[in-house]
Amino acid sequence: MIFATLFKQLVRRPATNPFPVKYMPRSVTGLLGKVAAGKASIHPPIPAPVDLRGKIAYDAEKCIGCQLCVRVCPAKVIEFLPEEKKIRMYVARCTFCAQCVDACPVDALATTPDFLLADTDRFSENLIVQAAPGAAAAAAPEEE
Amino acid sequence: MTVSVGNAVWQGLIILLGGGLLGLVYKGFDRKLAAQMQGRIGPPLRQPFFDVVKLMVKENIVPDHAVGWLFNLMPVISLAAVATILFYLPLGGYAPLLGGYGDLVLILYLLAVPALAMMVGGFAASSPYASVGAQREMVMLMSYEFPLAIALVGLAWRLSTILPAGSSVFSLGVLAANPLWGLVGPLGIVGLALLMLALLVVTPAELSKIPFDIPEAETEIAGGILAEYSGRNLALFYLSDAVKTVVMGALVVALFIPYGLSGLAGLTGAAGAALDVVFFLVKLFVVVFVSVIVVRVGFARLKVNQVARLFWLPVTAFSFLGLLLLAVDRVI
Amino acid sequence: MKPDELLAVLTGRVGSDVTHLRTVEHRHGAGDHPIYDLWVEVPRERLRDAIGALCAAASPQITTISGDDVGDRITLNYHLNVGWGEHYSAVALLLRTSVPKSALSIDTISDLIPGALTAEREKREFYGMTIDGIPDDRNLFLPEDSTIHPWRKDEESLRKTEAEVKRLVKWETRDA
Amino acid sequence: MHNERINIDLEANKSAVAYSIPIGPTHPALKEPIRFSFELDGERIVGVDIKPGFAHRGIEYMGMRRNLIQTLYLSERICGICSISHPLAFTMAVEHAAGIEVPPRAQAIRTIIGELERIHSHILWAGVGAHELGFDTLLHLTWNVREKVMDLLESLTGNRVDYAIPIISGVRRDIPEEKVHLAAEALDYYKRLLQDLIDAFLHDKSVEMRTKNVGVLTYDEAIALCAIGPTARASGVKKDVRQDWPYYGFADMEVRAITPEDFGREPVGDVYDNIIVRVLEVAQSIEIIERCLETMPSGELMSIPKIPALLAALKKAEGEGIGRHEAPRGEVFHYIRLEADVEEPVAWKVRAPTYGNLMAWVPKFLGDEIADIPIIAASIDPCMCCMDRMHFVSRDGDQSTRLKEELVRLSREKTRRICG
Repeated sequence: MIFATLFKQLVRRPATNPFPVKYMPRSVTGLLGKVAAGKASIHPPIPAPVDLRGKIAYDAEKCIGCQLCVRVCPAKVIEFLPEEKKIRMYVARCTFCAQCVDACPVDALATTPDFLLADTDRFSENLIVQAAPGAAAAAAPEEE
Repeated sequence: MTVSVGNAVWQGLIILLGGGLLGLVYKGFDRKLAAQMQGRIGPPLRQPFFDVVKLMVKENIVPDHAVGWLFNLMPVISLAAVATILFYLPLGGYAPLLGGYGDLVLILYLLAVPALAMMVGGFAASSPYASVGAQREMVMLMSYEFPLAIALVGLAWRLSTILPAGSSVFSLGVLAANPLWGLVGPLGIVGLALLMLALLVVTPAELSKIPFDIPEAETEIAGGILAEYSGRNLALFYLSDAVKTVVMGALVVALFIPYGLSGLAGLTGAAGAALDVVFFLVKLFVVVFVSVIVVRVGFARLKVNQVARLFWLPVTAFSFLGLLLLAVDRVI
Repeated sequence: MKPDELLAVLTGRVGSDVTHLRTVEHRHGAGDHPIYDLWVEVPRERLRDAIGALCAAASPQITTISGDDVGDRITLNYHLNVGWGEHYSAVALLLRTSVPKSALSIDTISDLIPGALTAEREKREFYGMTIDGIPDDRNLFLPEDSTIHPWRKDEESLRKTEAEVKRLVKWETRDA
Repeated sequence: MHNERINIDLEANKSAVAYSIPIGPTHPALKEPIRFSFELDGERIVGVDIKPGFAHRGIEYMGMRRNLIQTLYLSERICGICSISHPLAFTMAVEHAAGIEVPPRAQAIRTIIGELERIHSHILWAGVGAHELGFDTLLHLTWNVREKVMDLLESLTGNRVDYAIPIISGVRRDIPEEKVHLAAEALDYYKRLLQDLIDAFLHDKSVEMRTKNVGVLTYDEAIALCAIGPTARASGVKKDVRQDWPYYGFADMEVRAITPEDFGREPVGDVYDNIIVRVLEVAQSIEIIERCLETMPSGELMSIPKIPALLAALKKAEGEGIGRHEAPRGEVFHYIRLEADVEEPVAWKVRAPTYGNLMAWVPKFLGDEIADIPIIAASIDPCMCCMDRMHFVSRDGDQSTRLKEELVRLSREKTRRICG
């Protein structure tokens, strides 16, 4: 009978994961500021399984510029930089199939369990994977 | 009983405000407990207040083809009608404010007004969803009014046979002051229980809650009667629904469980009155919990013909049986 | 039903107009039992006869009709599931017919298999062909007033769309 | 074979109609866009017209402009719920066309993931169905128990949806020994839960009141209109690709099409029968997965393990193939034609289950009431995004841009008006 279940539920913990907070805060940016300053805490997310296909990690040292990943990527995430013979990935478009990881002949690409990627800017630093921060600044078209 | 006009206005305002607040608080409990029973966290208790404020500041849209004045008038009428009932309800040990100016029959009429107002508003919106919703509301009204009337009239009639002739048995104050449970025999108690059951079944229908939410039926007719309402008008309907919850709960409490604790605890004066008010709120909560919250999470929505059949056959039969038992109890 | 029996049913009615393209045998799992595809071709005038023969022999399920623009003709593949109901009993039948673009029309089979209507309406709007005797000739997926035929490889109005898509893809990178 | 209730010519009976009510393209009862126009006589439905196409995305067209590995992931995105069914049918079609063998272990893993998806899809459907009946409690409770299989899929494949497991010539991830116990544990959980599901859906009075003799599709109608999947099986039609045309791991076991008879009920083809079939299929899937896990063959995962080699082999391949898979909603069908020295498929046709069940909706709706519309619409477990795949916004690119600007202008004006 459903009512037995209902009354049991009254005293049980709800199944909802209260991540990041149980209720909408008065000010989201305020809360985030507090969390950054260490004054407030948020509930942690449910731990992800080890081999979750999250954000792709890129080891530019190993990369030989074969463009195999560019060929197999279904979402056209990967841009080939011809001068450096390296790649740049736009994570905002990634579908997390990790086919590029399978295709890479030199293991320059790997999956990480990092999945908290929400951002307001598609081209924010967190959402672009490329050689190294220093190299990125040089390549960024700031003079435009 | 002489009440000065100034006093009456003050008390009236307090009752209106209190009724509205209480309604919203119960709505908050309703959502929270329903969510808990469904394994969710649910909104915070103060969410209904946020909702009303939000709706109040939103734009009030009147559809192009709607009959504007009717469409805008109906939410006001609906809220005014249920708010008026508040003045006829005994709160804890207090007698109703307007106890001397109207009775149970008036309450019965006033209870039908919000449903009628929603119906007229639905037709005035001239949207197919609202029209279907209004038709369904009409069928609902015809179905549950009959057992409701039987239950109320049955109680008053039985009381008239006990109290001295000339007592105003239809006054809710008198009914609440003389609980019938102690005044009738065993058969009468069974009859009373049946009437109470009928009233508890009518309550969710009166409030258009699942399984009787067919006039609004979100997944079928997209909110039905309320489909075209927005902003302030929707807020008024929302408030009138909240107040109606309190009214229906208080009605059941006044008719069937009007007992106070002050006598039992030996408290008098302000402390006793406060205890009675708190106890009244607890009783109200229990009634709303049993007849609205639990029912609404435990059933699927019925269809309009199933609702009509349910109220015309089993519920009416129950209330008739209750009435019959009360009558038999009087004879023996 | 075995593919040979199915072929016999078809040749029984349509005779030598049936071209047996191939019978494909797939072995899955441990490979104890094969499952079959049967590929046959009939001229478009005999299509209704072929479908009628199938209807008389079994209750064929029309899965869909696929089409292929091959230059001056459009190939229509009627995919049928014949002989369903028992373990290993079905054959995936592909009944091929081809229609020249100069006379782009074919007879309806929705009176024989009512479930074919969806697929026929889709072919009608996407290839701009005429289905003779179709009970409902409105557009199904495309907007009511659409006059383009997206699956035609000679559809000029799609070039613009394609250019637009390319432009969007380019715009999406940061340096653009 | 013909039944008088089958009325393809809907225009014909529009004369004696009181009023009509549109449901969709967006409506709370519909989770995806489709438009129904109902002709009503009071609350009774006397006519229905269905207009799909609002979620056309042009997937086949896009697929014909990508190489086969890219298209594989595109096919995965035809539908988020059957996100293994389309890739399975697609890879089968390509493998048949190119003559590539799939190792036995890969076949078993494909079977397991496919059946896990059936469990999650059927539980999801049960929740949606409950919601359409106004029974939100069951929705929340069923979706809560669905998390278990989602978590299992996540830990087996790495993704909660769009698992990206099959690849042409095999599968991409193994189910190692240490993960088998995770699967076994989840299956035990669902075995214990099964009776609760049956109680909550099949023995609940208010669910019975709303679903028995509602949305009836008779046996003859189901055959004539080529209904597939649980929709057909609820009408007593024993049609199931896993039984009729056993592929992959199903080839070695005798899968039977589940009909309401297995629950001791004469098939009527109503919504209640749909629930029976889906609940019993959860049990059937559990059995199949257990069997697969027990008898899992060892060996390699892909017959062509290197991606460059695979791309080269696919480029060389020439031929045609079909792929079929019994998805939770019914049969998924892919047809593909490859040409040598062309990386892209030359022709690709996808047939999703909802497409096959589109016609079956009509007799299900006729004669029932407005209140039954949501549950009947849900009873075939529709998936518009599967069915609609091709869309062209406008004949003229400029026109659509103007339209967008116009909308932006209008909404800005309105904001200004409100803010005063």
